[in-house]
Amino acid sequence: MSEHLAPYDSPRHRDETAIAGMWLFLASEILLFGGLFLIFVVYSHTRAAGWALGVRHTNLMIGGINTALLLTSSMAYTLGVDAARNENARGVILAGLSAAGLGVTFLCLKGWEWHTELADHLFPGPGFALGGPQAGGAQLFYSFYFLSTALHGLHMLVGIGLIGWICLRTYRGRSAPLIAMPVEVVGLYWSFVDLVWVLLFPVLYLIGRV
Amino acid sequence: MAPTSDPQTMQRSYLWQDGTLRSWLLTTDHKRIALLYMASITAFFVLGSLGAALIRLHLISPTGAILSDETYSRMFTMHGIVMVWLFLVPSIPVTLGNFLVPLMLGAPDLAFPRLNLISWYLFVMAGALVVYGLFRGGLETGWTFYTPLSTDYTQGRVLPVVAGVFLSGFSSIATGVNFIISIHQLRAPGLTWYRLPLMLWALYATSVIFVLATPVLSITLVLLAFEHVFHVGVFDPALGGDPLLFQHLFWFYSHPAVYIMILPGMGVVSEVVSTFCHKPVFGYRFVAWSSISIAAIGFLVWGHHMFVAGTSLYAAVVFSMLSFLVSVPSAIKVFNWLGTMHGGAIRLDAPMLYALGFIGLFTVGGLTGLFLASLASDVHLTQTYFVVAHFHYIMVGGMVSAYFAGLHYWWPKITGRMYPEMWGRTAAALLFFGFNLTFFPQFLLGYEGMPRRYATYPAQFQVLNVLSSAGASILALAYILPLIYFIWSLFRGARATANPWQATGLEWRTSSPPPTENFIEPPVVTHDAYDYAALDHPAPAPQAEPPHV
Amino acid sequence: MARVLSCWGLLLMLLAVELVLAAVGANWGIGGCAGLMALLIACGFMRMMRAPTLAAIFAIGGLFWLSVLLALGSLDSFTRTNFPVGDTLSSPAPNPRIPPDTAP
Amino acid sequence: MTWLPAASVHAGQVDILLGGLLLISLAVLGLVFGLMLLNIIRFRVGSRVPVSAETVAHKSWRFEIAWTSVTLAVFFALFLWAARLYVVGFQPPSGAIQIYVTGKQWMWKVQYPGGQREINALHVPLGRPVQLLLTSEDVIHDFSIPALRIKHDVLPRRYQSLWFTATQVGAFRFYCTQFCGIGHSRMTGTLIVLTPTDYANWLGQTPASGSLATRGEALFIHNGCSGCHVSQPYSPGADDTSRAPSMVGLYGSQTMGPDGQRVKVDNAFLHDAILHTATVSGQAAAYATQMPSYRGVLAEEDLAALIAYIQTLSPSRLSGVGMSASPERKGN
Repeated sequence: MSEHLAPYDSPRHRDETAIAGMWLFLASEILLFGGLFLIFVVYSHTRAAGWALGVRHTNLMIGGINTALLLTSSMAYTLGVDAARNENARGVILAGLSAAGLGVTFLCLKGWEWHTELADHLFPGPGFALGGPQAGGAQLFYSFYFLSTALHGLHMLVGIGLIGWICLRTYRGRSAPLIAMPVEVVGLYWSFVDLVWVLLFPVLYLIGRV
Repeated sequence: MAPTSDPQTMQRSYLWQDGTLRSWLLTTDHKRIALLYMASITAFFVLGSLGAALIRLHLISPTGAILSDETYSRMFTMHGIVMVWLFLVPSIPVTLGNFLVPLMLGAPDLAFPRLNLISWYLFVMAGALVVYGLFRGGLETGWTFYTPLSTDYTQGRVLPVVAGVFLSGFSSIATGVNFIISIHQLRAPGLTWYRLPLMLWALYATSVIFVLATPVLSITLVLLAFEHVFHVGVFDPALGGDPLLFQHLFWFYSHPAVYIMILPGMGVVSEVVSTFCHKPVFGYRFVAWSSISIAAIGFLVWGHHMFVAGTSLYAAVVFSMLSFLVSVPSAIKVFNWLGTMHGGAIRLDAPMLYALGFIGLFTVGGLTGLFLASLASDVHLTQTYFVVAHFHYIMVGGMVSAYFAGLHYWWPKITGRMYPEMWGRTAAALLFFGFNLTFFPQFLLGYEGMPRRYATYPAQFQVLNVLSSAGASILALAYILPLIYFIWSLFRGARATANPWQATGLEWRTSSPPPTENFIEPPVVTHDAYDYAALDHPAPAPQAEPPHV
Repeated sequence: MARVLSCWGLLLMLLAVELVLAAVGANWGIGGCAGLMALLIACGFMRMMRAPTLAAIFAIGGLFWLSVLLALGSLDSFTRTNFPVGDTLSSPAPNPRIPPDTAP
Repeated sequence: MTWLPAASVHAGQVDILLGGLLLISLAVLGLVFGLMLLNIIRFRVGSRVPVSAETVAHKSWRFEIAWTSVTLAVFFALFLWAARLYVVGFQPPSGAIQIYVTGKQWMWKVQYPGGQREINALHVPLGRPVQLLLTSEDVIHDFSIPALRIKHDVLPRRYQSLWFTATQVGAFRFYCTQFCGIGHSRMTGTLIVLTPTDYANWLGQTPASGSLATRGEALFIHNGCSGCHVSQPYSPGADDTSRAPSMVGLYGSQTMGPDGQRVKVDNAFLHDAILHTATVSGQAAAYATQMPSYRGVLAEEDLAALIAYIQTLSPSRLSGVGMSASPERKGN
C-alpha cells in the first residue's frame, strides 16, 4: 500500500482518506442494523406481550458475560491501536490476539446458547415451545433474535478475520516501520461491532424482561 | 487549441497501454473498470429489453399471444429485476460516473481503486446469480418481492435471485463510498465545491443514497430469505407479523432508488445543456443543492407506494404531503435548464437532442407523479398501467435518454472516436417518438383501469395495447441503432480532438482518450465551472491554466 | 492507555447498572444506558472527536437517516387500527399454510 | 373503446380532481415545451441574440424564489384537495350493508349478510351505502373497482374496509390489482348494481350457502374453466366467445355432436364433454384454444357440482329459479 501513493498527495492524506472511508462504510452499517431495529421498535409495541414473553426466555447469564467479553475485547484492541501509533509491533500483535481470542470466546458462548435454545425448541416454527395467546409474538421475537445474533455473529467473524490479518502483516513486517492506518481502520470496525452488540443486548435480553 | 488524438496519443492512452486480457481483468484504472461495467450493463440491458419485447408481443392479444400465465409472470419479474438492479441503478454512476469522477476532479484515480475493481466483480457475481435464478426455474413475484407471496406461495427460485440482488447492493455501496470520499478528498487544487461540475454534485447525491439506502434493502432481503427458508419470520401474518413492514423497509430503499436512477441523469443533462448552449448553467447553486435536497427528501416519501396497502390514515397523509415536497427541487432543475437555454448559443447535436428529450419526458413523468402523490387520485390510478407508464417515463424516457446523451457526449473522450452525427440525431428522434408511442397509451389504459402485471386482459383494452406494442418496436430500433454505430465508430469513426464540443470541464483538458494517469501534469483550477468566457478568450493572466499536453 | 482503561471501566459499570435496571423493569433507563454506552464506545474507543471532520459528518448523517427510518417506519404501525380476522394464533398451530391449489 | 363510467358520486369527484391535475399538468407541459421550442428557435447558433450575462445573474435569485414558491403553493392546494377526498374512504356511513369479500389464489369469494355466497361476482343495490370487509386467505390481493375509482389491498388475517354508494345500474368489472401469483390476471369479477327491488329479488332467489351449484362455481373457476368459457351473464365481456363456447344459456340448447348430428346439451352430454373432449370436437376449429381432457382431474362429485352450476347459467330452461332481475342481461 505504501509503495505507490497515487491517487493521494501524502501518507497523511492517504490515511485520512482511508479512515473517512471506514466511517462512511460504518454509516452504511448503521442503516443495515437500522432495518432490524425498526422491526424491534414496531413489534415490541404492537406485539408487546408476546415480545416480552420471548425476552424472558433468553439466557441473561450468557448474554451478560458476552457483553462484558466484547467490551473487554474492544478495549484490548484499542490499546493495540495506541501501540501501533507508537510503532510497537509487539503491542499490536498482543492486543490483536487477545481481542480476537475474546471474540472467539464470545462466539463459542453464543453458539452454545443457540444450541440450548434449539434444544429447547425456541426456534420459531411448528414445534415452538411457548404456547398460549402470545405464542405468535414470541415467535416473532425469536425470528428477530436468531437473525440479529446471526448477522452480528457474521460481523464478528469478519472482524476476527481482519484482526488476524492485521496480526499477520504486523508479524511479517516487523523490520519495516509499522503503518498505523490499517490497524486503526480495523479498530473502527471492531469497535463498531461492539457498539452494535451494546445496543442489541438490551433489546434481546433486558427490555421487557420484568 | 487541443491536439487531435493521433495514433501516438492512442498508443499512450489507457485503452492500449497494456492490451492483455489479464491487464483488463485485474485493472484498478477507473476508466477501464468503467468500460468493464459498460460491457456488463449493456449485456443486462439487452437481456431486460428482450423480456420487455416478449411482454409487449404477448399483450397484443387480450388472451395473451405467446406466453403462458406462468411464463408471462416470470418474464415481467425478470424484466423488472434485471432492469432495476442490473441496469438502471448502476448505469450512469458505474459507467460514466466511474470514468468521469476522477477526470472531473483532476485526480489520477478514485480514492479506493481496488475497492472499485472489487465492486465490479461483486456486480458480475450478482448478475450471474440473478440470471441463474431467473433462467433455472424462474421467479414470479414481480421485482418487489412482496411477502407472503415471495416467502410462502411461490415455487420460484427466490434464493439465488435475492442473493444476487443482495450482492449487487454491496457493489453499489462500494461505488457510493468511493465516489463520496473521492469528491471530498481528491479535488484538484483550486477546485472548490462551488466550482464542481453539476455532474459531480448529482453523483455525490446519488452516492449518499447508495450508501444510506442500500443497506436497508440488504437487511430486508436477509429477512425475506430467512422467512422463505424457514417458512416463519418477522413478516409472517400467521404469527401476527405485519407484511406491510416488509413494504416499508423495501420502499425505504426502493423509492430513493428511483432517485439513484434519475439524479445522475440530471447531472448529465446539466453538463450537456450547458455545453450545447455554450452558457453557464442558470442558477448553478440552486441546481447543485436541488440534487442534494432530492436525495434527502427522497428518503421521506416512500409511503406513497402504499396509499392503498392498508397503512394508517396519518401515515398516508404525511407521506402524501412529503411527496409533493420532493417534486419542488425537480421542478427547479427543469426550469433552470430552460433558463440556461435562454440566451445561449444552442447547437442541436445528438447529445443535446437526447437531453431535450430527457427534459420533456422527465417533465411528463414528474407531472404524472403528481397524480400519484395526490391521495384520492392515487387510489384510482395506482397498480394500474398508469403507474407503469409513469415510472417508465422517468426511467426509460428520463434515465435512458440521459444515459444515451452522456454516452454520445463523452464517447469521444472515452474512445477517442466520434460517432456518426446524423445517425445519432436519427436515433435520438426515434427514441423520443418510439417511447411516447409505447408509453403514452398506457396512461389511458391505467385511467381505464387496466391492472398491471396482467397476462390477459378484457378485450376493450386491446387497441391501446396494440398501439403500445407498435411503439415498442420503434423503441427497439432506437436502441439497436446506437449499438451498431457505436461499435462502427470504434473502428471507423473520425478521430476526436481533446475537446470536440468546446466544453469546460477538466475532463476535456486531457487527451481523448486520456492517458492511464489521466493528466500528464496535475491540473489547477482557476475558474468557476462552465466559465466559457475563459475558454473562448484564454486570458494571458499570470495564473493561467497549465499548458495542454 | 489510561483513557481507554477508564472508558472500559465506565462501560462495565454501565453494564451493571443496566442489569440492575432490568431487574427493576425500568425500560427507558436501560435504553438510556445503552445509548450512553454506545456514545462511550464511539468517543472512547473509536475516537470520534479526533477523527477527521468527515467522520463526524458521516456518523451524524447515518444517525439522522436511521432516525428517519425508525420514525417514519413506525409511524404507520403506531397509528394504524387493525381488525384481525378471528383469533390470533393462540397456540403453536399446525402449519397454517395451505397449498395454493386446494379447492375452497 | 368506451370511456370509463363513473358509477358513484365519489367517482365523479375523483374525476374532477383528475381533471384539475390534468389541467395543471398540461399548463406546465405547455410552458416547458413552449419555452424549449422558443429558446431553440431564437437562440440556435446562427440566429444569436446578444444577452448580457449580468442581467441573467441578477434575475436568477428572484426567478428561483418565485417559481419555487408558486410550485409549493399549487402543490399544497392539490394535496389538501386530494387528501379530503381520500379521508372519506376511512369513514364508512353507519347502516351500510356489510358484505364480506375474501380473496384467495385466484378468486374472490363474496358472502352476504343473509348467508348468500357467490364467487367473482358482487351484487349491490343502487343508492345504498355498501361496506366491503376484505380479507385474504393467502397472499396480498387488491380489490379494485375502476368504475367507482376505489381500490384497497386485501391482506391476510385482517379486515380492510372499502365502502361506496353506487349511483348507476349496470355491470362493472372489478380486478385484483396486487400481483398475487401466476393466476393474477384471472382474478377478476363483476360488480352488478341492481335497483333495490331487483336486489331484493336476487337475494331471495340465491341459495343461502354451500349448495352444489356454489361448489360447482368454485370448481369452475379453480380448474381454469373460467379462463376460456364465459360464465357471467352480466359481465362486460360476456359476449366474448373467441376462445371457447359461452356457458351462459348453454344447458338445454342444441349443439353439434362429434358425428355432425345435433344433440341436446344435458347432464350426460356435459359430463362426457368435460371428460372426453372429442365429444365436442366437431366445433373445435371455431375457437382459439383446444380444451384439455379433465379425466382423472375431476372426481364424479366434482362433475355433478359443475353441471349443477352450468345449469344455473341457463335460468330460462329451469323451472322456478329465474334470474331475469337484471336489466343488463345478455344471455340468449
